[in-house]
Order: sequence, then C-alpha cells, then structure tokens
Amino acid sequence: MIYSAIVFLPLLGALIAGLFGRLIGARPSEVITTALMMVAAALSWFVFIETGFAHDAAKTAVKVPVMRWITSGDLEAAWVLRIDTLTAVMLIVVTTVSSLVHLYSIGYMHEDDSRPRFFAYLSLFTFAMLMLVTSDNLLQMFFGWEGVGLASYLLIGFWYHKPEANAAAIKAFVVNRVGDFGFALGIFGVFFIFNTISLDEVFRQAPEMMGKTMNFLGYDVDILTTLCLLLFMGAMGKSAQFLLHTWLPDAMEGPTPVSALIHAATMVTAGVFMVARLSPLFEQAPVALNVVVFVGAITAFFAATVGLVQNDIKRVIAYSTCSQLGYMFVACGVGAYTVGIFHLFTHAFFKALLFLGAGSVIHAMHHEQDMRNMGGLRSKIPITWAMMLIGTLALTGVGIPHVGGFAGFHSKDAIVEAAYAAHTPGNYAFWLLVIAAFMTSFYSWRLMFLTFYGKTRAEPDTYKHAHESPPVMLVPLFVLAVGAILAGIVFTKPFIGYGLAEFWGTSVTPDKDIMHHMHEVPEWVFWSPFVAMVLGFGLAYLYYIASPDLPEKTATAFRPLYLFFLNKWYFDELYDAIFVRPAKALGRLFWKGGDGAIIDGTIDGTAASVGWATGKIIRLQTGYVYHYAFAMLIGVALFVTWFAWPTVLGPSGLGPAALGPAGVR
Amino acid sequence: MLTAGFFYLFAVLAIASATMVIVARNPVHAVLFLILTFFNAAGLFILLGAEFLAMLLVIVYVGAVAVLFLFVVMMLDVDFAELRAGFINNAPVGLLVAGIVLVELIALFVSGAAGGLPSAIPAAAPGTEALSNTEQIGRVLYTKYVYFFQAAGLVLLVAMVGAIVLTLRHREGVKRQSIAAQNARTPATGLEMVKVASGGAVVPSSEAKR
Amino acid sequence: MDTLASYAPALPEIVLAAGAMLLLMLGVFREDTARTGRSIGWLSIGLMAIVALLVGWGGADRVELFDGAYVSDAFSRFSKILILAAAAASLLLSFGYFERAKIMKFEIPVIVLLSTIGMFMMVSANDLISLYLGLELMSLALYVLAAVRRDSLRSSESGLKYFVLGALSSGMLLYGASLIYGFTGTTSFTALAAALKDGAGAQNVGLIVGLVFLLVGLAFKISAVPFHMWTPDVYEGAPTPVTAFFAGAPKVAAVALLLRVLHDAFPGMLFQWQQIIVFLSVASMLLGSFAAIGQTSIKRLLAFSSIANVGFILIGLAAGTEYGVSSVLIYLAIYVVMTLGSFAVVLAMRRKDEMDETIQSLAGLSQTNLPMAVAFAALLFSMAGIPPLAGFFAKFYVFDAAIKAGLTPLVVVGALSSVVGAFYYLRVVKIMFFDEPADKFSPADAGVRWVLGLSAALVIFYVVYPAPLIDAANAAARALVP
Amino acid sequence: MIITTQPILSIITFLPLVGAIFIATLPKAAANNARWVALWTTIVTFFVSLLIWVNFDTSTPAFQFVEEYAWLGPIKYKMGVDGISMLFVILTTFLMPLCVLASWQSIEERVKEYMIAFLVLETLMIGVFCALDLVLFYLFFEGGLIPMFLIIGVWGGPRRVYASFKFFLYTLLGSLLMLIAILAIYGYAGTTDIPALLATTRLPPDMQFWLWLAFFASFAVKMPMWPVHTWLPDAHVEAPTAGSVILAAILLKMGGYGFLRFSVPMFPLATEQLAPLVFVMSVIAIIYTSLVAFVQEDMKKLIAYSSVAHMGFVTMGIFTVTTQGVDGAIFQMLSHGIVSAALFLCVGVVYDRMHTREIAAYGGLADRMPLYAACFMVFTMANVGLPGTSGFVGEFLTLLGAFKVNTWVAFFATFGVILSACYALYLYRAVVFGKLDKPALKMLPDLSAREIAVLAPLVILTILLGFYPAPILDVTAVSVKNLVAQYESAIAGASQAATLP
Amino acid sequence: MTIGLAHYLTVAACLFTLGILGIFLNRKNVIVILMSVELMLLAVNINLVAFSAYLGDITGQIFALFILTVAAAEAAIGLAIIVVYYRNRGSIAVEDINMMKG
Repeated sequence: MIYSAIVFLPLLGALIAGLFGRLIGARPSEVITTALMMVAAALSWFVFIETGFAHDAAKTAVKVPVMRWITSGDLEAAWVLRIDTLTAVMLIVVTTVSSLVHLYSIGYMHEDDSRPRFFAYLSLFTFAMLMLVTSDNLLQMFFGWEGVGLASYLLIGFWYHKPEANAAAIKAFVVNRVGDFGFALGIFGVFFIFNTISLDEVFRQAPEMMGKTMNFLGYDVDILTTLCLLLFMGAMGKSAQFLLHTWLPDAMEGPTPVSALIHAATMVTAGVFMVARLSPLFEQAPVALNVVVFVGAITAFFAATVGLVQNDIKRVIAYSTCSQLGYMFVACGVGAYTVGIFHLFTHAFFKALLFLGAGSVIHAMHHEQDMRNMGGLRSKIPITWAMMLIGTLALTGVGIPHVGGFAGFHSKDAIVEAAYAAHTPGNYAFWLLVIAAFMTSFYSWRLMFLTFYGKTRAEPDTYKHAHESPPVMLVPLFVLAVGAILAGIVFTKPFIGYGLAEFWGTSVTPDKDIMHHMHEVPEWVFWSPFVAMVLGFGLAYLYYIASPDLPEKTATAFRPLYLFFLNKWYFDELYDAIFVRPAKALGRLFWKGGDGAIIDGTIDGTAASVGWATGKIIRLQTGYVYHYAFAMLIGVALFVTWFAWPTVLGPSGLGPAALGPAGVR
Repeated sequence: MLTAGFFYLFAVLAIASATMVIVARNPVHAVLFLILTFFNAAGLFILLGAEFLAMLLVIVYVGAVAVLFLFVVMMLDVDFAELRAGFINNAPVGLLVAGIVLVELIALFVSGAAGGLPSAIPAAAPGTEALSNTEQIGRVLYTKYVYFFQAAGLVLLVAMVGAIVLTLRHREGVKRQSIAAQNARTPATGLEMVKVASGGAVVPSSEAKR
Repeated sequence: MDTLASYAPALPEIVLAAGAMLLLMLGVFREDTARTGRSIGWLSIGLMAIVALLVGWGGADRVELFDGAYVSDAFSRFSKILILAAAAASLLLSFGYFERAKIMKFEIPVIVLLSTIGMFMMVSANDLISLYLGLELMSLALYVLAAVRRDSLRSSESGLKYFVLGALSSGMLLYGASLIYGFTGTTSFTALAAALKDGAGAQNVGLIVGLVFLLVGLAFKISAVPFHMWTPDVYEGAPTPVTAFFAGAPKVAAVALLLRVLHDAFPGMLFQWQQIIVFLSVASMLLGSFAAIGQTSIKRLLAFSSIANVGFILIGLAAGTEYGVSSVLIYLAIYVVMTLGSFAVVLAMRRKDEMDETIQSLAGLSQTNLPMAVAFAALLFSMAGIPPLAGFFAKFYVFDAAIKAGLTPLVVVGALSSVVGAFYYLRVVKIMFFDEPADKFSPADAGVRWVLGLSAALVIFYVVYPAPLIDAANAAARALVP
Repeated sequence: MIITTQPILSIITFLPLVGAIFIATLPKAAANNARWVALWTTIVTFFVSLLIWVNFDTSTPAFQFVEEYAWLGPIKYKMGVDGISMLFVILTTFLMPLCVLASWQSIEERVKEYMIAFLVLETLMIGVFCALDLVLFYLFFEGGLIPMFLIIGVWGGPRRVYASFKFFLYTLLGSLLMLIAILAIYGYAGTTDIPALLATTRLPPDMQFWLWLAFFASFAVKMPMWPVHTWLPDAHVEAPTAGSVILAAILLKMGGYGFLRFSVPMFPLATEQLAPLVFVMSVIAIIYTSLVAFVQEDMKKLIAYSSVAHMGFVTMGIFTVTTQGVDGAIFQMLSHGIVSAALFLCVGVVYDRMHTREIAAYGGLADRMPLYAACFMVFTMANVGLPGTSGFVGEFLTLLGAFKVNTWVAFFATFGVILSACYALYLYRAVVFGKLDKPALKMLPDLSAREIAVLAPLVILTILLGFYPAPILDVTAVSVKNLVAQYESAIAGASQAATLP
Repeated sequence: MTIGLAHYLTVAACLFTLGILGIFLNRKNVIVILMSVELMLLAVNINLVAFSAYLGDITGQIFALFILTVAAAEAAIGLAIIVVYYRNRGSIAVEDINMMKG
C-alpha cells in the first residue's frame, strides 16, 4: 500500500493538475501536486529506513503486483512494484529532490501562465521515474525509461514559443531514442535467450549463459556481452554518455527546476541505476564492464574539458553533470556498483542544489544565464551564494582523506580509488578521473568566481534589481544543502563501507574484490583527487580573481583548443553532417526520387503507355471498309496458316511442330 | 479428256472474268464480267452433273441479280470518269496475304492432307440412281428440307420489307394513283357546281380562296 | 406421318413468324403514322411475351424436328428467353427515339420480329444449313435496321459498312461450311459429332481450315477481334435503339450459336477450336479495353466495351466444359442486362430534341439527375466487374470455368485487361460524379426509365438471390454438353 | 449464449445498409436528417456489435457466431468470427460513429449521398472481417472500392481524380490476382469454405507458392507495403477527413487481416519460403517511408507515410509467425486503427478551420487550442510508440517476434523507433509548438464539443490499451496460438516429408 | 488426266480469294464490293456442288440452292442500302465511307 502510494500519488497529482488544472486554477494545482509529492517523499524515507536498515537476513525484494500488462505467449510483463534497497535509495532520491523542486517551482515559475501544466509534467515525470526504479521486469523499466523521456521532452519544450526549446526537446527525445534502440534490442535479446524478461528469472539464469554464444547480425557473439552492451546503450542515451551526450546541454533550455530534477538529480542517473540493477547480468559479462568503464572515463574527461570554457551558467553545470555521470559509470564498470549508486545519491543532492542555486541566480538576474554578464552578486544574493558555495564544495569533493568532508568527497574519491583498484590498462580510468577532478574543481570555482565575485559585468539596471529569492525557493536550497553536507558522512558506511552487504542485501551484486581492494590502494591515490581539487581551485583563483586577463590570453594562445572545447568538440556539427542532413537528403531522395520518379513514374509511365497504345489502336480504326476487311483477312490468314503451316511445308518442320495430342503431325 | 478440256475452259474463263470484275474501271463492265463468270460457273456445274443448279444460276443470277446490279449502277448515275479503279499503295501487302491464304488452301487440297473421312455418311443420298438431278432435288426440297424452305421464304420477306423500308419514298408533290380513292369517287366529290358571275372568270372555289 | 402436334416444340418460331406477318399486314392496311408504328410496336412486345410463355412452356427434354435440322432443348430455351427479353427491351427503348426522329414506322418492329426468328433459328440450329439461314435472316434484318434512319448519313453509312463486312463474313462462314460438309459428308451437327468423335477430325487439315472459316464467320457476328472492326462504327452510326438491339439479342444468338456449333458439332475438335477461341478472347479483351479508353462518344465506348465483354465470354467458351457453357450463359444474361441499361442511359442523354452522345455531356449528372447517375454508375461498376454487382459474378464464373479447365494464363490476361477496362468505366463515373454539372437532360421516356431502373436493380440485387439464373444456366449447359 | 442462435453477425453487417436505404428514401433537402440517421445507425450498430464481444468465448480458436445459408451453389453465405477477426469488427463499428461526427460540418454538399456511401462502406468492411467464405470475403473486400472511390472522388481535394483512380486501379489489380488465386483454390479443394480450407486442405508446395504471391499482390497493395504504397499518400491527402480515417484505420487492416487469415495458415510452406521477401519489404518500408515522412510538407501526407511505416511492423510481425509477432501485428493494427484515425481527425480539426494541410501554414496552435494540443500530443506519442500508449505494445511485440526469427530484421526495424520520433515530433512541433505569429491562426477556436466527443474516446482508448492491453491480447491469444501451432506443424510435416525417401 | 475434286476446289479457292481481294482492294465503287461478295458465294457454291457430286450426296446442292436464294436477298438489301447511302452522300466511292472512325 505504501509502495503503491509512493508511486501513484505523483500520478494522481499529475492527473489532477493536467486534467483539471485550468478548472481549479494554478495555485491549487501547485499545492496539490507538491503536497502529494511531499507525502510520497516522506513515505519513501520511511520505506528507505525500513528496507535499508532492517535487520533481516534474507532481505529479498518485496513485490507489489498492480495489474497485468502485456501477455503474449511466453511473454509475461505485468505492472509490479519491486522494492529492495536499491529501489529504496532511488525512491528517496527521486521523491526528495522532486518534492523540493516542486516547492521551489512554486516560486520560480510564479510568473508563468501554464503552471498547472508545468506541475502536471513534473509529477508525471516523477511517476515515470518511480515506475522505472520500481520495475520488476525489463519492460516496465523500459516504460519508465521512455516515460521519463517523454516528461523530459515536455519539460524541455515547456516554453514552446522558443524555437531553441523545441529543438532541444526533440533532440533530447530522439537521442534518447537512439539509446533506447539499443535498450529495446537488448530486451528482445534477453527474451530470446532467457524466454522471460522478469529480472529475477533472468538473474537466475544468467550464470548458465556465461560464455555461450548466439547469432546476432550474422556473427556468433557472446550472449551476455552482447546483451549487456545493448542494454548499456540505453543507459548511455539516458545518462548522456559520450557520443550520446549531446542532448543534455541543450536540455538546459527548459526551466531551471527541470534541469535540477531531471537533468541532474534523477533521470540522467537512470542509466547508472540500470547498470546497478542489472549487476548480476553485467557481472557475468566482463567485456561489457570494460566498455562501461571506458565510456564512463571518457565521458568524465570529455565533459569536463567542455565545461571549462562554457559561459552559460546552466551549461557549465550540465557538463559537470555529464562528467559526474561518467564517474558513476566508471564505478559501476569496475564492479563497485554501490559506489556508483552512492555517488548518484550524493550527486543528486549537491547537483540539484547547484542547479536550483543557479536558478535562483537566474531568477535574480531576470533570466540572464550568461556568466559573462554577471559577477559581484555575492552581496546581492548572499543566501544563494552560500548555498552555491556548499554545492561547489560538495561537487569538487572538498574533504580531508581519512577524515571526512562534503558529500562529493566521500563518493567521488571512492570512485577514484575504485578506478585505481581495478587496474585498467595503464590505469587510464584512474588518471582520466583525476584529471577530470582537477578540471571539475577549476570550472566549478570559475563559475563561483565569475558569478559572485569581482566587479559586476551585468547591465546596471539588472544588477540593481537583482534580489534574493523568496523563501519558497530558498527552503529547498537549505534542505539540499544539508544533504550536500551530510549525505557523505552519514551514509558512507552503509553504502560503501563495511555495512554494505547488510544494507544492500541482494539488490546489487558488487564485485567483492573491488570493494575490498579499493580500501587498500596506495596512500597517494587517496590524496590524488584532493590534490587535483586544490590545484583546480588555485588555478581558478589565479585566472578569475588574481589576474582576470589570463583567461583571454590563454584562449588566444590555445585558440584551436579553446574553440574545440567551446564548440563541444564539434559533436553537434558532426552529427548534423552525418545523421541529420543525410537523413533529410535521403528522405527527400526517396520521396522525390523513389516514390515520385521511380514508383509513380513507373505507374504513370504504364498509364501513359496505355494511353499510347490506345492511340495506336484507335488509329487502326480508320473508318475505311477496306481496312476492316483487310483486318479480317489477316485474321483468317493467321488462323489458316497456324493450322495449315505444318501441312504446307511438309515434314521439314518449319511450322509449329506439334499442335497437340492429335495435332497436325 | 473432253471433260478436262471443258473444265479448263470454264475454269480459266471463270477466274479470268472474276479477275476482271474486280479490276474493271467501269462498273458496267464489271457487272458484265460477273455475268460471264456466272455462265462459266454454270458450265462447271453441268460438268459436275448439277444441271438444276446450273440453270438456276443462269436464271436467278444472270437474269435477276446481275441485272439488278446493272440497274442500280445505271440508276445511281455515277460519274464514271471519277471512278478510276485505283489500287492502293499497300496493295502488295494485301495481295501477299491473300496469296498466302490461297497457296495454303490449294496446297491443302492438292496435297491430299485434307482427305475425306471414311466415316462420312452420305445421309441425304437420293433414293435411286435413276433419278435426274432436278428430280432428286425436287423430292427432298419440300419434304425433308421444308424447314429451310420456309426459312428461305422469311429471308426473302425480310429482303423485301427491308428494301421497301429503305428505299420507298413518299415524295411530297408527286401525284400518285389511289385506286381506292378513285373507286370511292362520287359525283358529289367529283363535281363542283359553280355559279359564274356574269362577266367574271370561271374559277373553282377552292382556287379562288387563295 | 408426323402429326401436327409433333411440331409443337417449334411453336414459338411458328407463332413468331405468323405473328410477324400478321402485324405486317395490319400495318400495311393501317394509316402509315407514328401511332400505327407505336401500336404495332406494343403488339410486337406482346407477341414476344406470348412467345416467351410458349418457350417457357416447352418441355424439359431435347426434341429434334424437321429431320434433325431443328432442336429444342433447355439450352435453346434459355437463349431464346434471353433473346426475347433483349429484343423486347430494345423495342421498349425505341419508341420515343423513333417518334422524335420521325421514323416511327410499323415495319421496324416487324423487322425486329423477323430477325428474332432468325436468332431463334440460330440457337435451335442443328444443321449447318439452318445455321446459315438463321444467321442470314437475322443479319439481313440487322443491316436494314442499321440503315433505317435513311435520311441520316451516319445511319446509312453504318448500314453499308455492316452490310459489306457482314456479307464478307458470311461468305467466309459459308466457305468453311462447304469445306466441313465436303470433308465429312454431312451438315447435321449430330452426324458431325458422331463422325468427329475421338479426335477423328484432328488429322484432317481441310476440316480444320473449314472450322477456322466457320468460326471466323461467327466471330464476326459476336465482334471478336480481329473481326470486330465494324462494331464501333455501326454502333455509333445506327440509331441508338437499334444499337441497343445490336448489342443485346444478336450477340446472345451468335454466342449461343457458337456454343451450339462447338459443343454439339465439334466436341471432338476441342483442342483445335480452343486455340482459336483463346486467341480471339485475348485479342478481344485487350483491344476492347485499350481502345475504349480513347473514346469520347459513349456509344463507341460501349461498342468497345462490348468487344471486351465478348473477350470475357470467350474465356468461358474456351474452357470447353459444361461449366464453361453455363458460365458463358450466366455472363450473357448479365451482360445483356448491363448493356440494355447502359443504352437506356444513352437514350436518356437528350437535351430538348438533341441527342448528345459525348461522354462529356454526362458531366455532373449526379447533381442534376442522381437516380440516373447512380443507376448508370452501378451498371458501369458492374461492367468493370466490381463486386457485389452482377458483373462480378459474370466474370467470376467464366474465370472459374477457365481455371478449372487449366487455362490460368488466359484468366490472368483477363484480369489484367479488366483493370484496364475498369479505368474507362471509372472515367465515366468520374465525369458523372466528380465533374461540374452540365445542363440538365430532358426527362427521359417512360420506357427508357423502366429499362434503366430494372436493369440497375437486377445488377445491384443479383447478389441477393442468384440461384435462379445459375440453375437455369446449369440446366441449359447440361443440355448442351452431355 | 442465446445470442449465438441468432444471425448476429449478419445483423451487424447489414444494419448500416438498412440505414443507408433509409437515408436514400429521405427527401433531398434533409441533409441534417441524413446526418442524424447515419449517426444513430452507426451507434446502434456499435452497441449491437458489443454483444459479440461480450459473448465471445476466448477459450477456443474456433469460429463463433457462425451462420450459413445457401447462396451460390457450392459457395455458401457463411459468416463467423474468431479471435483474429472479432476485434476488427468492433474497431470498425467503433470508428464509424466518430467518422460520421467528424463529417458533421466539414461535409456540406451532397450530405445524403455521403452518408449513404459511408454506411455502405461500413457494411462492406464489417463483411470482410466476418466472411467465412473466400468468395464472400472477396465480395466484401472488393466492394469497398466503390464507396471509397466515390468518397475520395466526390468529396475529396483538388487532385481527387488522380488519387481516386490510383487508389481504385492499384487495389483492383492486386485483388484480381487474388481472385484468380481464390478460384485456383476453389478448383483444387472444391470448396471455398474458409474453416474447411483451414482445417483440412493441404495445398501442394508449388501451388502454394503461386497462390501466396497472388494473395500477396492483393494484400500488399492494400496494406500497403513498399513499393506499392504510393497510392496511399495521394488517397489520404485528397480524401475528406473521415475518408482518410476509414482508409487508414480499417481498409489498410484488411491487408493484414488477409495475411493472417489466408496467407499464413493456408500457404505455410510458401510463407516460410517467402517470409524473407516480406521482411525485406517491411524493413525497407519502415526505414524508407519514415525518412520520406520526415521531409513531408503536408500533414496528411506525413501521417500517411507514417502509416506505411507502421504497417511495415505489422507485416513483419505476421510473417515471423511467432506468438509475439502475430499478437503484436494484430495489436498494432488495432492500435494503428485508433491512432491513425485520431491523427487524421486531428488534421481534420485544423483543416476545417484553416482549409490547408500545409505544415508551414501552422505553428503555435498550443496557444489558442490547448485541448487540441493535448489530444494531438497523446496521439503523436502513440504514433511514436511510447510505452503506455497503445502504439507501443504492437510495435514492441512485433519486434520481439522478429528478433526471434531474424536479428537483422529486428535490428533494422528498430531503427523505425528512432525515425518515428523524428517525423512525429517534427510535425507536432511545427504545428502545435512555436510562436503563434501567423495572423490567420490568431482567432482559432479550440475543440468544439462535437470534436471533443470524437477525440475523447480515442484518447481514452489509446492510453487505456497502452496500460492494459489484456482485453485485446486475451481475445486473440487462443486463435494466435492455434495459428502458430498449425503453421509450425505444417512446416514440420513438410520437412519430415522431405527427409523421407 | 482426270479432273478430280481438287481441281474444283482450287478453282473455288481462286474465286474466293478474288472475292476477298475485290472487297479490300477496291477503293472506288461499293457496288463492285457487292459483286465480289457474289464471287465468294459462287466459289462456295462450286465447292458445295463439287463435294455433293463427289460424295454422291444431294445435301450440298440443296445447300447451294439456299445460298443462291439468300444471295439474291442479300443483293437486294445491299443495293437498297447503297441507294440510301447514295442519296445521303451523293457518292458511292468506298473512300468516302469514313464518317465514323476512331
């Protein structure tokens, strides 16, 4: 009942706000949805504690059947809520951040006309996300997967007047679909191999399939590797990993609370959740795991490089998110799923905090997002500044090794350690992550400095009117700040520490060795992210406080590199050139050429030739009796010849030799 | 041998005059050649022992049909100068096709590929050999073949009615004799008493009204 | 000795002939006015009705009369009823037209009656001579009818063309008959069938050539390609009611005669004549369908359509089976209904006293005269063979018969040409329904309306109760093919 | 089950015809009466048809509600439904009232004739799905051409003549080949009784091959499959809204139904042999037409092309002959029946207001027409195949089935999932989103009550079936299982026979 | 040298072919066409009589008899039509008979 309530209360809210929003007005819609979300959040915390900290030896997942869904032959996909620790963690992340974002939005969106719609979308998203994390089979997960995609699409395009928003929404949906393409194929494959898509059953059979091969696209491939890679493709799309990341920065066209909820805290982490959820499967597919590490590390590095030079305050955070997701995947890829989830958990708090803070800044600046037009805002919006500072500290992982620190410190450093412990070739994962940590620190502080410090570069008028946000927006910030500060300290032990086995139960299957080894890495490894963080901070200070003309000089000195980063490694241009444009050209070709010229051309040509033949035949009908008589004669001659030919020519046989059974010789 | 001689005479003449029928420029000549053809065909019939048909051909065809042709040719008063019998450009093609058919037919008959069937039953064989050809025909025409005879009558009826329907014209302004009207004449209708005014002309009242 | 009663099976012909002559006399002694013409016309229709009753009355068995020259059986009765219906309907269509054309002569119904006798002789023929005489009796009357509008150049031209080519064709038919007679020694169908059974004639090329010529003569009458060339011109030139008559009754008679000859006299040469029929069929379907597309005159369109229809009829004939015969008869019956209905439409295409026979004059008919448009559309779709209209069943049966006889390629050609055919029927529907309306037609005559309404109803509702026609056709076919 | 003794299927089939005849007797001016009569006829028909759903026995693959009367000698008038066909009947009767409503105001000329044409069409469509005799089936199948031809031609757009002719002749050509095949079956088996043919007749392999092709010619055109699909966009663009709805929702399904009813069970060996051909054509259809849809400038054309793509999933699913594939194909057809109908209705809504279907003429409708935007969004998402809409279930199941049979096919077909998002969202964005800056659009009213009445049931069904497809899948389950089992045993039997000396 | 059936058939075939040729080679005068038809019928009659003689069967001659009758009727109708045509057109040239075509 509680479980159902958690999942369906948001849906209820969405329906109320969506269907009757215009009827009951904006404020009631806001209140209802937010209240329902908060109830769900409270229940989630209750469930979390009950599930995660229950002293139950078996600790199997609780399943709540809801309804039948698709039944076809052996395929049984039902709506079932599956509650275990992993789910519970996700529940609290989702509901907490969501309810805070709801609350925050009441303030942030107060000028908008379509608030009921907005809150309906938010609640709808939450519902879909909850369905995703509570799924008991791959299909329900896919439902949630696409459902959050829909909500994301709707929310990015919420301001549908803006062409950029529309474009970004479609981009988000389509790129996610590309990922889902793999996910779907993965599901087909799973059903093909296991004849079921129920998670438990798949996990049970997975070990039997290890090392076996199947035919896929004409190749004999390792079953589990293939399946995991296909499924991981979905995760890449949803979590904006390298190659499929392009939608995430654009998604910032949506309202900022959306960015906080969907594109930082929850939806984008679905990929990580999926890999963790399917850990029993991935554990049997080491090759696939290596790919996960590789992709994660590349993403962490790549997104950080781009983040270095962005000017839009939200885009910086977006790339940061992208980068942090890479961290999580590295953790999962090396087998430290719980570490990945832990980072997901902490990241949700501080990233949401950063986004909401950024939102507060934007709100204060009357929807100005370019950091080049900010600066010196610390005095204007001190609370926001403080919150952002906490977020930055958490993100950059400020803390003292072996002692403790902000949330990010506990989770991110653990990932770096795990990456080292995994001993990837040349320790590339480790090094990339450390470099990324350095860059993270740099761009985070760059953001802080550009926004809050120095002399303002804003329009004087805007600057003058910049004001602190109302309490309804600040309260969520406080709550999140608490999370950003404390989440690490409080939850390290159960999540990744010695209490992990008891805490997680059977919900994830971490690689035992890696959890062990990551605590036994050399001491310098423990310190490396700390050093990177400090260096990043120092460099940022140098560039943006000490000598503000350095960035310009550096950019000029390394212009190609700068442009390369600024243009996000030219991915959008690249995709436009190799996918979008050819697709349109091909479409046009098929339309005008294929359908128009060839197919219809053939048809019209046939019709025309019929007309031509008709003309010829009509011309035969000259009206002259002698022609008619001649035609008859030809007919007669034809028939007579047909039958008499063999006789006339004799047995020499020039004619039709045999006319039939009793034919004319 | 004599038969053969007459056969060839009749045959050659028939074919030659038939050819003239279709190539003659003057339709009157054509009709005359047609008559000649019929005569020769009648000769062939006699050679075959079908004297009744031979006579019939001469009487019906030469006497009636051919003369009818001649009559129409004359009646239509066609300007013969215009009627140059022109063969057409693609006549060779026509001749070729017709020639092929002819060659095939002749080859067929001559080669014997077209043999009679042994099972053929001369069902209508005349009763006795002694009967003359005409008598043979006379015996069956109104008995066995009465159906055909009646049908032929209907055909002629159709021809008659048809010809009348098509060509009979009641021209306005042409006086024609009406026996019934003549017989029905009475003094009352035939005579008109006219009072002649003194000094006036004698004009019938019917005309005076004009 | 034959008793008079033994001639009872021939009573329909006798009554028809006597009646025709009676009416002729009646006409001659009455004043030569349109009224006389009309009353003779009605009397002719009445006579046909009586004859139809007599035909229907006849026993079920096969009876031969006049030394086997005449045969009356279920097949001939089926065909005769059909002929009578077609002829009577054409007469019904003709009154208004002829009156307006001022040629409402009493001879016309009489000539129709006489030609009907000819058709009766054809379908009852059991001898080459009765075949020929019946054919000529019919044809001569038709030549006259074609030219009957004698002040019209078109009418007389069509009569002339029909006559010249008809004479040529009967010459060929006769040549074939003479060869057949010569190589078998008999003209009786019964004797021919006996002589030729078991493929005895297959070796005799002379006989085959004779058969070819005979078939050519008959192919002309049913206007099968390449002996069809007269059809469009004659259809166009002849007065429309006459054309309606041409398209109906004589075609039935000629097809029935063809069936009779091939199945009664030449069952043993199936293999030979099948080749000819298949060729004729293919050529007719294709040429008819293609040529019809380019027409602007509705009458010419219907002429080519009838050529194409003959092609389809020949599919059933080519099957050479009992089923094939029955399919042909069904086709014929439905075809007659469709054709008469279509010509009723043509006769209704009149503005003031001006006939307008261009297809374009039908433009927007659905908006000026919906019932007529719907009726004609039903007929057109039916001719295109679209179910559930009767025309579909016509095609269905001939196709089925041919497939059962192993002639699938022929059926494929048939299917393709019916697509082409559908195109020109659709074009007419398009003009009636999609185009902007032209001027209204003058109100049609009662006779025209009745024929059109009845034929449309038959075409539409045939699907509901098809059994009577099927049963009758099956019985007729059984009589023909033992 | 008292209902089974009555000729319920005939009643459903011919009820609309009765309504049509009634309308025909109305006086000429009674346009409004004609509308009401048509509406009530279709509604009554729908409710009567619900009886068969209620009384349907889902536990047997046999035909139910069977009626049989003498008709054409050995060819009987035989009607009946099984799990495969029953739902199509319901779909038809369900959509018809909506079509009548959708035409309420958009058709102003010759209303009487229009309604008659629609009701006749309904009779013929229901007949197709109920007929249990090949000839009867053909009768209904082909008869639908006439009213549809008139609907497109009389009430259609500027190029209606071209479109209607193309539609008619294309379809006719295909179905005539099928007719020949039907005759061949009749000749071989001596019966045209479908249940008897399904149960007993085993056609020789080479004959199956040709018959399969002939049937395929007809159904592929009707579906339509690439490359014989080009009549569809033209027909859709020119047809009036309700015409498009019927065309997309029902007429196209006849092709798929035909495959299921005839091609697969009657010619299993040929099906196995030629399935790769279908797969190739389906995959091409999915990708090719999706790309084409992407660059369309006319709303209806875009949706028409997307229909072709969606039908590609159907053909692919059917010819996998797996439970999931076939289930999915049926579901996809029904869902597409609802969704494409709804999309065309959505186009109709704005067309009625603006009289243009050019995508570029719109933009920013969400401002003026939020309700419309919401409905359109639901259908767009269903078109995209979003889980939770009816569009997903079918697509997913067909792909699942395809993966079992051929991974290449599944791989390429899955691209359709990406592409459908592209064109559908492009359309939605161009029409509904964006700035409302075109002056003509500024005064547009939102959905009227009538339009809501039309769209609401479709919205509800789209979502309901997305979350709870069981009502449909349960009905089809046994029949599909039976179909697949029979097919597999036929294939096994043939391969066994081949291995025997 | 005996004269056999084949001889007569050959003559008839020649006449028949000439008849056909006359119909479609003649361009100027319709009456000649009628005459050509008569030639064809004559050929048929020769055939029939010859067969009749060789088969010893009178039927052929009866057939020929009826053909003669019908031919006469045919000629009458034909000439009547020609007359009618001439009245309308003022010409009987075959080339002029082409009002209707296509």
